[in-house]
Amino acid sequence: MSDARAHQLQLLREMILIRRFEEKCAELYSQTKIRGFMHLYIGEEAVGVGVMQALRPEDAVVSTYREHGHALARGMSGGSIMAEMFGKVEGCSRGRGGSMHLFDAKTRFYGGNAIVGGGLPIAIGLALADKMRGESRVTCCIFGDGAMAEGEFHESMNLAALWKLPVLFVCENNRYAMGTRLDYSHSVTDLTRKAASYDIAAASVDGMDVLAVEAAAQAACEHVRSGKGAYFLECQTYRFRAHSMYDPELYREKAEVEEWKKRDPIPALMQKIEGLTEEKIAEIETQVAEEVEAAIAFAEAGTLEPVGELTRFVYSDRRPA
Amino acid sequence: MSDARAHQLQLLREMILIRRFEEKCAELYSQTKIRGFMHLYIGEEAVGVGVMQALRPEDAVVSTYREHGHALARGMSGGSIMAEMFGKVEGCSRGRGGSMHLFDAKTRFYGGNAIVGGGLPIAIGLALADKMRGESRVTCCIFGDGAMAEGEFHESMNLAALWKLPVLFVCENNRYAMGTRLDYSHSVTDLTRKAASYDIAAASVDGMDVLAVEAAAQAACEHVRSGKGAYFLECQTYRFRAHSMYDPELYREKAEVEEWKKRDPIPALMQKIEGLTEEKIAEIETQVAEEVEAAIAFAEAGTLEPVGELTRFVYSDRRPA
Amino acid sequence: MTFREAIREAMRKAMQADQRVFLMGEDVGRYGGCFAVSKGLLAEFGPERIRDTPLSESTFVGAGIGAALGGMRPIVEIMTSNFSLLALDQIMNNAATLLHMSGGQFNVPVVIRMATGGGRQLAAQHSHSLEGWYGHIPGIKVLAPATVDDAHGMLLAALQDPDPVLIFENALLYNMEGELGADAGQVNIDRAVIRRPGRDVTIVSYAAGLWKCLDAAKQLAERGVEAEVIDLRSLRPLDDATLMESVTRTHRALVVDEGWRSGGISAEVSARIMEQAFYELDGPVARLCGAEVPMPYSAHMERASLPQVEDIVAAVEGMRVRHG
Amino acid sequence: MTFREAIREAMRKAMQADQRVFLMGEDVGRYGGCFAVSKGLLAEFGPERIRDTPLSESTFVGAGIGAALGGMRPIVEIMTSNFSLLALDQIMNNAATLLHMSGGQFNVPVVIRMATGGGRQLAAQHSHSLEGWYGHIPGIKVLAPATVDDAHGMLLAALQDPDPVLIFENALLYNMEGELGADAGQVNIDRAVIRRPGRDVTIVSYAAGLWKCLDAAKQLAERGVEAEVIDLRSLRPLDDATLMESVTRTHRALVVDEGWRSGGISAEVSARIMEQAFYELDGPVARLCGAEVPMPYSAHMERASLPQVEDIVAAVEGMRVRHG
Ligand SMILES: Cc1ncc(C[n+]2csc(CCOP(=O)(O)OP(=O)(O)O)c2C)c(N)n1
Ligand SMILES: Cc1ncc(C[n+]2csc(CCOP(=O)(O)OP(=O)(O)O)c2C)c(N)n1
Ligand SMILES: [Mg+2]
Ligand SMILES: [Mg+2]
Repeated sequence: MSDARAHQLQLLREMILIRRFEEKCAELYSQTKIRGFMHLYIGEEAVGVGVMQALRPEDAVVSTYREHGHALARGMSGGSIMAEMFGKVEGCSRGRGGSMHLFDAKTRFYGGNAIVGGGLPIAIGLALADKMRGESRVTCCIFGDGAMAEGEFHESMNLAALWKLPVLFVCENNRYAMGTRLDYSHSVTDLTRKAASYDIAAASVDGMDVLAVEAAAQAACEHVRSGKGAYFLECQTYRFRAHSMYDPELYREKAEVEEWKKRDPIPALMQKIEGLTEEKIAEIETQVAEEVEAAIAFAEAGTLEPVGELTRFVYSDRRPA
Repeated sequence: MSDARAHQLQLLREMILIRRFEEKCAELYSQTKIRGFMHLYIGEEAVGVGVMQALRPEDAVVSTYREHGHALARGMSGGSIMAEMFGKVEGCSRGRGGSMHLFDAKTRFYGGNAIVGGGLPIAIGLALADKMRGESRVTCCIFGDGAMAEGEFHESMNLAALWKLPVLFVCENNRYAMGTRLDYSHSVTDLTRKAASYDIAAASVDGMDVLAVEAAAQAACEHVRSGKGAYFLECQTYRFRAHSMYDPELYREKAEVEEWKKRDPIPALMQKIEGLTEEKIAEIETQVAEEVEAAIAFAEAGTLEPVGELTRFVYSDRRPA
Repeated sequence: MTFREAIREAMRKAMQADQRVFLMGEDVGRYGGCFAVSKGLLAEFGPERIRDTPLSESTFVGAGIGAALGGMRPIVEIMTSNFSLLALDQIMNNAATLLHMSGGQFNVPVVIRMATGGGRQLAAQHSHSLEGWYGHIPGIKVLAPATVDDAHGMLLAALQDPDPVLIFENALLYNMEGELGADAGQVNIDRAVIRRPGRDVTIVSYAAGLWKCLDAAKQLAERGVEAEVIDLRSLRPLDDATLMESVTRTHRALVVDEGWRSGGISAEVSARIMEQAFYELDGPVARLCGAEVPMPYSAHMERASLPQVEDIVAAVEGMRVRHG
Repeated sequence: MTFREAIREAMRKAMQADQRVFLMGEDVGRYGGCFAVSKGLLAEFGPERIRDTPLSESTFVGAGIGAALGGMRPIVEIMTSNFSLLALDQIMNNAATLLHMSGGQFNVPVVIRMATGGGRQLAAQHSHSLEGWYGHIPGIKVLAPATVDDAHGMLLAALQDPDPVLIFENALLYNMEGELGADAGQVNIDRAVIRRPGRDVTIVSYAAGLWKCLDAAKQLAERGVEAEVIDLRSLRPLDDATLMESVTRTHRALVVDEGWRSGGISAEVSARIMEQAFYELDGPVARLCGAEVPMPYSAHMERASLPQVEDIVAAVEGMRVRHG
């Protein structure tokens, strides 16, 4: 098997993992195992999986509340994510964050941020730290089309450009901010034009094509690592599900959703993988199903954080030496 | 005397009034008659005077803390402004605002806003009110180059464009935000490019040439009044004085200031006015000096707001019917 | 009628009666409102008056202030009180100051509504009860309805107010059912209200916390302690008279607030009782507040972060209130 | 050495000792700092470590948080506390929550300094004392130095702290002269300090207000009233022990705060004394605070808005403190 094909199979596996994982999440939400706000990534898997390929272990990720896919693709364990959503202390945030606040120091996954736009300045700071210390790491900051209307987007883009910071801005343009269609959010809907107004290099890519996203992200990371400053990557995508579990989807036509589903990134990739057999797919599905079940089992078996720890970590346990 | 020439003389008179008024302000500041933060407009008079020509009485102005010139050019009385800076109840804000917070309902002068960028959303709202009621009024929002880095600039431009609001954005690009030079504030220093990224019509004009500013502002207002939406006018100018009365001006070279002083808008206009005699100039200077003296006398004669009124207007005196 | 419907009904009435009234905020229109409060209003009033805004809290709140200056009567909706921090500059530096610093020239009749509070497992960026904290700011009024009647009538009153009014809607109350009289109109927003009379101890609360206090009062009554329960309703200004009158009768007080304790509204209520009714007190005013933590997601930890009925009962018992 | 120089000296020492420390904010470099605190540091440390930022409070504060997460020890300067409202989302929703909501994984060792306070005729958008209000927020520490020693030592201590620390510098103090020992280092930031011992009444204050209290205490002493004056120093956390120990001796307390009264730090101090020392009190804890108004510009009105020495004296006398 060629390396390229093996890699494609790996991408497929990662996308299917996210898909199945989240389908289960939806079920578990109905069963009230998961609570709070939960935002599914289904339909957008190619973006997270494609982008993460371009990152190295030492890079950092700053994500949103729609981050299960990013976390999985970044290599966080499904168990720690599921346990988090179950509110168990074995969760990646000790059960304190839930679906919107996945954190992981090991993979430098800085959340799980639920204030739209609020992660951008954090990413600026992480990149600034790297730049000041001469590290050639990338900070990958992911946000939605809606976030780009917030003032912090403007301020952060300007600062990244002004200080030539090693940030990869990834906009997941899924055409809606909750129920607000792109053209009700932005007077200019070609989002790369916004990047241009800061002299930040930019590209737009088909976010339903994982290979295209990966290639674009690789090129973007190369730009950033070579010291040329920030890069803005728009990934045109679509969410197949509701905004969150509470959304009656009054704002879009079923037909539009169906149209986009035809571009589902998973079958799209399947068609591109040479000689992909039904058996191979079934094998992946089986592995993934096992992994998801294992994650759920891990979460079920998890324990609750002792109530006595409620105030722990409001401040650090101790001051460092 | 031709109408055009009479008008030019009027512009000259207004600019000289601002200049002399503020020179006195500086003196009065040294004498501690005026206190707090005070920001002089000297060098930038052509912008305020030129822009205000294009406004009608029913239009609105939202300005900054560097607004003496705007207020005078808008037709507010020098006495009410000076009394304000003296902290007298006869001042345009009852002595409560001082130099940074001139207000005047009669001329629809909505401050005197001292949070950089904070006036932009207010202007959006005023324009929205007009648009919703079908008024064909313009809201003129004035701010500096530094303000354009704030998030509210981005949000406000987007909203103005999205909702086609009748706002005239006037950027006084005097090349510095306090001590921060334009290219330390913005990754892209051609500020009209920012307007373009919202599809807002824009122009840049020589802010040292009052006739050019006036013409540009007229064209801009025509655009806005004709229902085409917002307009962004950059006026390239320079402040001859320090940022405020506390500024040691460490951040710029004397030579740069001198270079710009050669473009002083007042002599520049004088040279353009046909057959302008020394006598005419002296006449204007005398009139202006009298007006400034009268303003000071008014302020000196003013009284202090009774301390018992301190909490008055925290809330309205009464609820309306 | 639910609390949610009562707010919607008030908006509808206000928009029918006054062309100057309109609603603006994220997803108030096409989405139907993030908590469905404005559902249906777009169809009735159209997109000019039910305005979806881009994500830009500072500017659409500021635009509300500007529109109010321009003669409109905007209702601005912020999805959740945590997000209102993005607009706090506009609220404190503009809305709250303009009338005073313009020497009385420019009043700002804007109404800003937002959801608030914990109890829905939304964690540390969607759950805080910041309403008491907003009560610190002179120049604004801060309302916190607990009943269907108040949800409706306070909004109508706020729209008649010449000054900026913030209304905090505890999201746990949206589904609460209640009666709304056919002739229901605006309510008095100056006064606190005694929701349950009692002679032994005064329990002071508001919004969602009020209902826990009323439950606790029932349990206490079974044990022979008659608690008077006061609903503050307005967190700024506070109605001192009602509070002091009650404490003068009961000689004991407990303040229950889901917000953080330090420097919260509970501190202010306690300090005022100290100042105005010290010699009436038989013991110190007690406070039962939200734990001073970013709100955790997990159900048991969130529950532990908020005052519960049993905590209220225990707190009153801990005060050694003399029985009957 | 002035208060201003002491802060500068602390920044200099910290930057010399630790490569991770840097300063970032509007006009901290080329301009020399809006209040000249950082004057000269650009020449010494260069523009990489003395970073002028564009006007964008939310993002440069957030960048400070991010840089702290990334292993640096940033000092972020906000020109004036009123402007900090633009960054409050980053402060409350990010800096204050990250450690807790990440389950202890990510601490945020950022120091945020800002000027605060009235008394300079800067009017309603530059004069408020918001430090007490910030004390409401769990997850941050809030310091308010009153002395040259504390201006210097608190900053050094804050830079050693693993959690976000906000330091409010009352701008009236910048020119104050004081001694700084050659060996001066970081100071304890956990404790309040008795700045003047006395047996008759406890006056609690901090920062600029402290000096007025000390003046008032002198005048009171001439009239036979020995006031104990406590400098809170840290507004979050509060040092209850020092407060209660004092009140237990004096049986009377007055809190003096230049910030707004309702829901300010004065309310919290009063409420805590109520809770922890009620039975020690001979009379109610009194508060003397800034008037609840947007700060007016004119000198006489601004003066009337702030507690003055004579007001403090009068307040203590109004408490009928028993002499001797
Ligand atoms: C500051 C802020 N305002 C509003 C919200 C509520 N909200 C959550 S997600 C969302 C839409 C964001 O849209 P977009 O950035 O396009 O991301 P998407 O959800 O489409 O992935 C909104 C309005 C929030 N979390 N934070
Ligand atoms: C939000 C905010 N941040 C900082 C300041 C302090 N400040 C006052 S004016 C100014 C510079 C503004 O520059 P610019 O917008 O170019 O206007 P100019 O003063 O040059 O006319 C700064 C930093 C402020 N008033 N408000
Ligand atoms: Mg989107
Ligand atoms: Mg400028």
